[in-house]
Amino acid sequence: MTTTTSRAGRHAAESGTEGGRRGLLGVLEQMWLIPLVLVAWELGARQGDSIYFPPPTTIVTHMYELWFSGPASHLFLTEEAVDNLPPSVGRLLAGWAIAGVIGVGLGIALGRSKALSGYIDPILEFARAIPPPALIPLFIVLFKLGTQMQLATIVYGVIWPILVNTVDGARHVDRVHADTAQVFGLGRRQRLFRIILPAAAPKIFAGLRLSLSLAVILMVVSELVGATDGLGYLILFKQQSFDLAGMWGAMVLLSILGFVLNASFLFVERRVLSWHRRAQQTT
Amino acid sequence: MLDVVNLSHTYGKGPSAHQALGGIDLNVAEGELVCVVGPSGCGKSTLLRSIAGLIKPTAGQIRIRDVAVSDTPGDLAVVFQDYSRSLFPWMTVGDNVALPLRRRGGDRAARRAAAADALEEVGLAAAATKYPWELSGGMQQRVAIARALAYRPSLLLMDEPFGSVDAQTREDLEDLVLKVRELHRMTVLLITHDIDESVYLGDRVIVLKKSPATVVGELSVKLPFPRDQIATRELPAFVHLRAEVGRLVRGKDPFRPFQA
Amino acid sequence: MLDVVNLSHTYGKGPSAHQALGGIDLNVAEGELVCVVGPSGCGKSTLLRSIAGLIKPTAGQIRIRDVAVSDTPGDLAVVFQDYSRSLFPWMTVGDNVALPLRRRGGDRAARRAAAADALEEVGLAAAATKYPWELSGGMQQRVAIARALAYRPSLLLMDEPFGSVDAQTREDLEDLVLKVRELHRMTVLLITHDIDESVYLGDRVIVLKKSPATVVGELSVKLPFPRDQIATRELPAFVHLRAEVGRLVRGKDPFRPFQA
Amino acid sequence: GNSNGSSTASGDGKALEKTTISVGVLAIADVAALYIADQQGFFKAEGLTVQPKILQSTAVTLPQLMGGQLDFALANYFSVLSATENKAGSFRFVADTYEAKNDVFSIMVTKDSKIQTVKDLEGKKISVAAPNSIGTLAVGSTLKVAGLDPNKGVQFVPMPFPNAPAALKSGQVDAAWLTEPFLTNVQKEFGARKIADTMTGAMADFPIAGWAATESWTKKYPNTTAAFQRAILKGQQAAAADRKAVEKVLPSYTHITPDVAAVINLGAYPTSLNAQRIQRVADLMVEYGYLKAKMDVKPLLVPLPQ
Amino acid sequence: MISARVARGAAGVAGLLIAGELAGITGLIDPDLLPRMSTVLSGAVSLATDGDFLLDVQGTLLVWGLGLLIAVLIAVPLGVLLGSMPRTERAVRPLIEFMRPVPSVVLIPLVTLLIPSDHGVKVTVIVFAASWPILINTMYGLKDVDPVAKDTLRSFGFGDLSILGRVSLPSAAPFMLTGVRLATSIALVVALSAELLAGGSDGIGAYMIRAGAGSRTDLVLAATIWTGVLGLLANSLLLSVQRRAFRWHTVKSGGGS
Ligand SMILES: Nc1ncnc2c1ncn2[C@@H]1O[C@H](COP(=O)(O)OP(=O)(O)OP(=O)(O)O)[C@@H](O)[C@H]1O
Ligand SMILES: Nc1ncnc2c1ncn2[C@@H]1O[C@H](COP(=O)(O)OP(=O)(O)OP(=O)(O)O)[C@@H](O)[C@H]1O
Ligand SMILES: [Mg+2]
Ligand SMILES: [Mg+2]
Repeated sequence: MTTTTSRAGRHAAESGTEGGRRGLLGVLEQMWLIPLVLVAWELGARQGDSIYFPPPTTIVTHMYELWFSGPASHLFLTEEAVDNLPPSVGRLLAGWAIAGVIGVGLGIALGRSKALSGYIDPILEFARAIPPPALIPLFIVLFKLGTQMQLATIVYGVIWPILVNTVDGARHVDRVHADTAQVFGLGRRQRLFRIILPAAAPKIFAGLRLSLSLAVILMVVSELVGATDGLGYLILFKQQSFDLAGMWGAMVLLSILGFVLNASFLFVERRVLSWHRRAQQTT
Repeated sequence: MLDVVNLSHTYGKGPSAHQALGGIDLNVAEGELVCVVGPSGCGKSTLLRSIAGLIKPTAGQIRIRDVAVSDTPGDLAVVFQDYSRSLFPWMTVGDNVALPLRRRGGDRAARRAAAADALEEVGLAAAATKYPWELSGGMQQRVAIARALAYRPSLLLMDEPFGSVDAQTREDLEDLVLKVRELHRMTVLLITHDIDESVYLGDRVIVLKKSPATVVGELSVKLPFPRDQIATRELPAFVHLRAEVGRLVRGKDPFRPFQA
Repeated sequence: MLDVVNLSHTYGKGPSAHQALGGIDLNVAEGELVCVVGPSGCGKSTLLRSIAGLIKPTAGQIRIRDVAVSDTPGDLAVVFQDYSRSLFPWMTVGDNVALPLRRRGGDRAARRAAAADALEEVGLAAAATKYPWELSGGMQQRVAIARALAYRPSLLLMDEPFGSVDAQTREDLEDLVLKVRELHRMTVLLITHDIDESVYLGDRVIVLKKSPATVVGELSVKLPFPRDQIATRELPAFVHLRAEVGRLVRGKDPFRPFQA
Repeated sequence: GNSNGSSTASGDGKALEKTTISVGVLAIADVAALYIADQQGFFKAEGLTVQPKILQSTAVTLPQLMGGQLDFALANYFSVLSATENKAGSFRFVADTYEAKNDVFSIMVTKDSKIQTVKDLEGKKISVAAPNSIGTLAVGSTLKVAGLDPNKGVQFVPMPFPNAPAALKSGQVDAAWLTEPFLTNVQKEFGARKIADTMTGAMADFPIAGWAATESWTKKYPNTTAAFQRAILKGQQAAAADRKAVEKVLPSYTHITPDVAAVINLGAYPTSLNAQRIQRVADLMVEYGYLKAKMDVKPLLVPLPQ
Repeated sequence: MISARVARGAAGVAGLLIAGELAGITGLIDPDLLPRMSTVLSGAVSLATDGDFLLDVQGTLLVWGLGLLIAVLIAVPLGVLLGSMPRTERAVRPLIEFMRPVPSVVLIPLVTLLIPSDHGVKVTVIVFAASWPILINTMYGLKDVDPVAKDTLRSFGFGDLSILGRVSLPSAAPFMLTGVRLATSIALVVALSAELLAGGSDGIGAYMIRAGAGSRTDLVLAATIWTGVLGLLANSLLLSVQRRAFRWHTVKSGGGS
């Protein structure tokens, strides 16, 4: 613990980085660990010398050859990349968005209505424990097309953090806030959009952020069965053909994808929740 | 307009239960301003929350315009004792004040104007675009008052609304409440622990005693309107009434918590 | 003991920056009780938070016993204006009061006894096993006071500590503060918006003005000790001092926020 | 039963380095011989205690062999050869266990599908257990016979066998490459139609899978390896000799019901480890581009003890 | 009140089951493809006395419980550390964000190479997957602590560590527990997925492989039902802990009225 630096001092430092003076220094402060880890990995992998754990340089060369050595007209993407990346990312984002809408909507309803949550909670808690792979037979029957089924798998897999956190947030709106809304006779819509949603927003955002990287994972899972393209399919294919550097490449691609998505998400969150952050800093 | 009949409330159940209200009867006529005074923890806020429909009293009845209410009555505004928690930190001060005005109809611009007017009246014209947590305690309290006044409710409940402001501002706010209720014929129930204030503001003062709260006395304040901070307080009638209320508050069993 | 030198603080940066303190100088001698009065939003709480080391002032210095402090000084207790948020809802009232006593050493039983004593002194002996959210606003405020007093700090900072209690309780609490500081030779800085109170309690009254806050005047209160709620307030010197402070507060530019 | 009364001497008197062995199996007919050998006490006679571990696919089998969680595992030739060429481990086959026969791996369509012949499959979606596997090889070879491109002629949809029937029935795939008991089930339950038996022609009597261990394991535990080989061989012989023995053992490790077990088509249980036969797999894989270069399978085999 | 909740829950579940059965009867769901709800249910009932299956359940419970426990032990302290030290958080965040999207199913073969025990592999991937919700919720919970509460302790001269232990942790605890509730089901899901993929000598997933290989979709679904029941039970347990330990949280927010 940094007992020596005063809290006020820390705040000053923080607001400094938040407030525009980013640039090189900020990047340095945030990223210095990455090269360190990469070097350690490279050394470790070279020492271990196992085909299953290739060093990063091998992986990167492989990735370049496989996906990024294409023609300039395709943004240097190869055919394999063009065929597999966009469909995957599209499904991921669509699935996450659908889960977000359903999760927040249902979560608010359950968080605010005791009766509804009484009826539905056990079913949801039950459903939450069922692994998506076990449901694929059901999904195959319910959703005809491949994309539909993959979307269903993603939505089913990522909705829970959003739902559970939203319920938590909506249920625990500060009592005086809720009372204020009630005595001023705010309508349902206003109560929802002006009180409950903003009050629950910090928790909803925690759920959305969890779900975003879960969506990357579920995208892969959904493509392991019945898909003919996508990153997951690619991983399965590489694994099956013992192209391990290729598999690692796909995994690194997943990581980068998840990182970029998370960074964009935090960017949005910082704006939407700026009141929260600032209210927490200044008392 | 407001009738409270034999209202009782007990918090909790079993051995740790605590009876806060023990059969309160009171009524407030249309357009009247009634002040409630009573010792700390006697049950004033509980009474107010019951009238606002925020807690369901364990016994008794609340009638507004002779209709028994169980839920929050319409056309009501409340200034909470916990004013800082009743402002929404995600909205600017202006939005906080304008929010309930939707019920009054009118477009966005009209609502904004009304909110700005109300903020101006409590001396916070410049704070409209700030957030509540950028304000001092007293300023937050004034925002809560501005919100309630801008709403122009027919029934206004205020729970120690001037507890965090300086004497000068307090006087101004008191006069503001008198002015607004005059102008818009509001009915006001105001909780305070300042005996002077209760006499200065009220048409009537109701005194509660503690554990559980019951009404120990009521006084009609027959002081002329408009009231004036200096002139009214100098009236012999005012001084007398103030002493009366003081006696009622101290009561037969002198409230002296410190000599346990 | 406490020296504040040319203290300035500005909230925020850029165009929305707000200068709350504009070069404040004040000092409090060992064992002295100094009251600070000033209009709502002038910067009193900001001053207090700076002294407590909770915000880092943008300029100026704070010295305690001639040592410049940048962090929270040791042996300090604060009663916050936002008392309800400063109590921990997951602890009983007794535990809330006993918690800081850990810093004083002593075993569990001793701490409990000290907490129980302090609660008794503020008239809440029965509330020790309750939770803060089971108490009324005024009771919560008294818990916060009890916590600070039980801690027996050498420097006690109080931000409008009696804002939510009834007149009677307020008087008792005022006397309690006087008694405790006498007994344990505490140095006290007390913020209030009640001019009477500032004169009744203080050895000295410091008056701030607004936007940004600066000291407009200081008055030594040379009233005899022990003070008595009735006798002291009747003294001509008291009445005179009260008027003096009132004049200072209103100042040359009369503070009238409502005539914008 | 796996009695734990392990003796330290094997059948031929040599000391066993390891008496309890963990064996990875798939819940399919291929491994029937292992269960027969176990139930008839062949392992016990060799002083071995076998602990079967159910796996779902070969994807984790080889890592588990390398990681030491498994001593032996059922491994299909296709995967091991592919792994060998990619230097993803060094494995040895210690016994052959399953060989394709007629109507054990077939392409099925629904009753009222428009697809009548293999040629009609062109451009259609066909489910296989995994991409780049024996399934794609078998279907590819069938396509080639019909004059289609073995790799691009159809769209391969990877899907575990248990999921395939539903996908077929609901129209998610146009055809499914299936094995038993799913073959029998889809015919019985919704009258699916067979388009082609994939194990004919070049693929006739095709070697499917054998028992594998890592090279270092076989070197470290030669006597245990030999003991395992002897016991499994007896099991293979029992399975090859009597279909009833297989039928009887199937329900004990899968949920194939006895009545289904009685009617499904079974492959053959070879009783030798013949390099020439297994070389066919390597050669065919080269022909279809699954291996980049010719590969000699002989060094991959641990000859059966004489 | 509890009984009302149970009654509602039972009604909800019954409604779902009836709807499922109706979908089967009316042919809305092709009976060739999916067994009837009643068939699945009777299968589930018979599983309750099936010794083999109970052993499998035991195996799953073992890796699930162990995985969850380790995840809590790792993620809570880490979340607290990162949530209270913004500088460290900023440095470590990229690393964490690169790791979070890695699917545990893809990791299984690699972990298999490193850990020579079947259960060890499963526990490892469970820990990997179940730590994230606890970590993230802990961090967000710590950010949500009332600054006045923290300032109170600070003014009494308590150090950062005490403030963490006496204010930040207690007030973040309810949301951390929500994270644990999320992790509980994720851990179960991953346990099953790992068993389905990596197989093993026991585990509900291994049972599902055997049933699936026998083309017994009804038994696969029956086993699935038991997973759901396990998750439901674990969640109710945690919820009752939450209700008991964090009454202040519920009352303060009016959630309990
Ligand atoms: N966190 C903050 N961010 C921006 N401005 C702030 C913040 N806190 C206080 N201010 C501003 O600083 C000024 C002084 O605030 P402060 O709380 O010190 O006043 P105060 O004298 O305590 O008033 P009161 O008697 O009403 O409590 C006010 O104008 C307020 O708007
Ligand atoms: N949620 C609660 N649970 C249990 N007891 C409560 C609760 N709220 C209030 N009480 C008790 O009820 C009594 C009355 O409380 P109330 O808030 O109505 O007092 P009050 O008159 O408003 O006091 P103050 O002037 O101090 O605000 C108090 O003794 C308090 O302890
Ligand atoms: Mg109150
Ligand atoms: Mg203040």
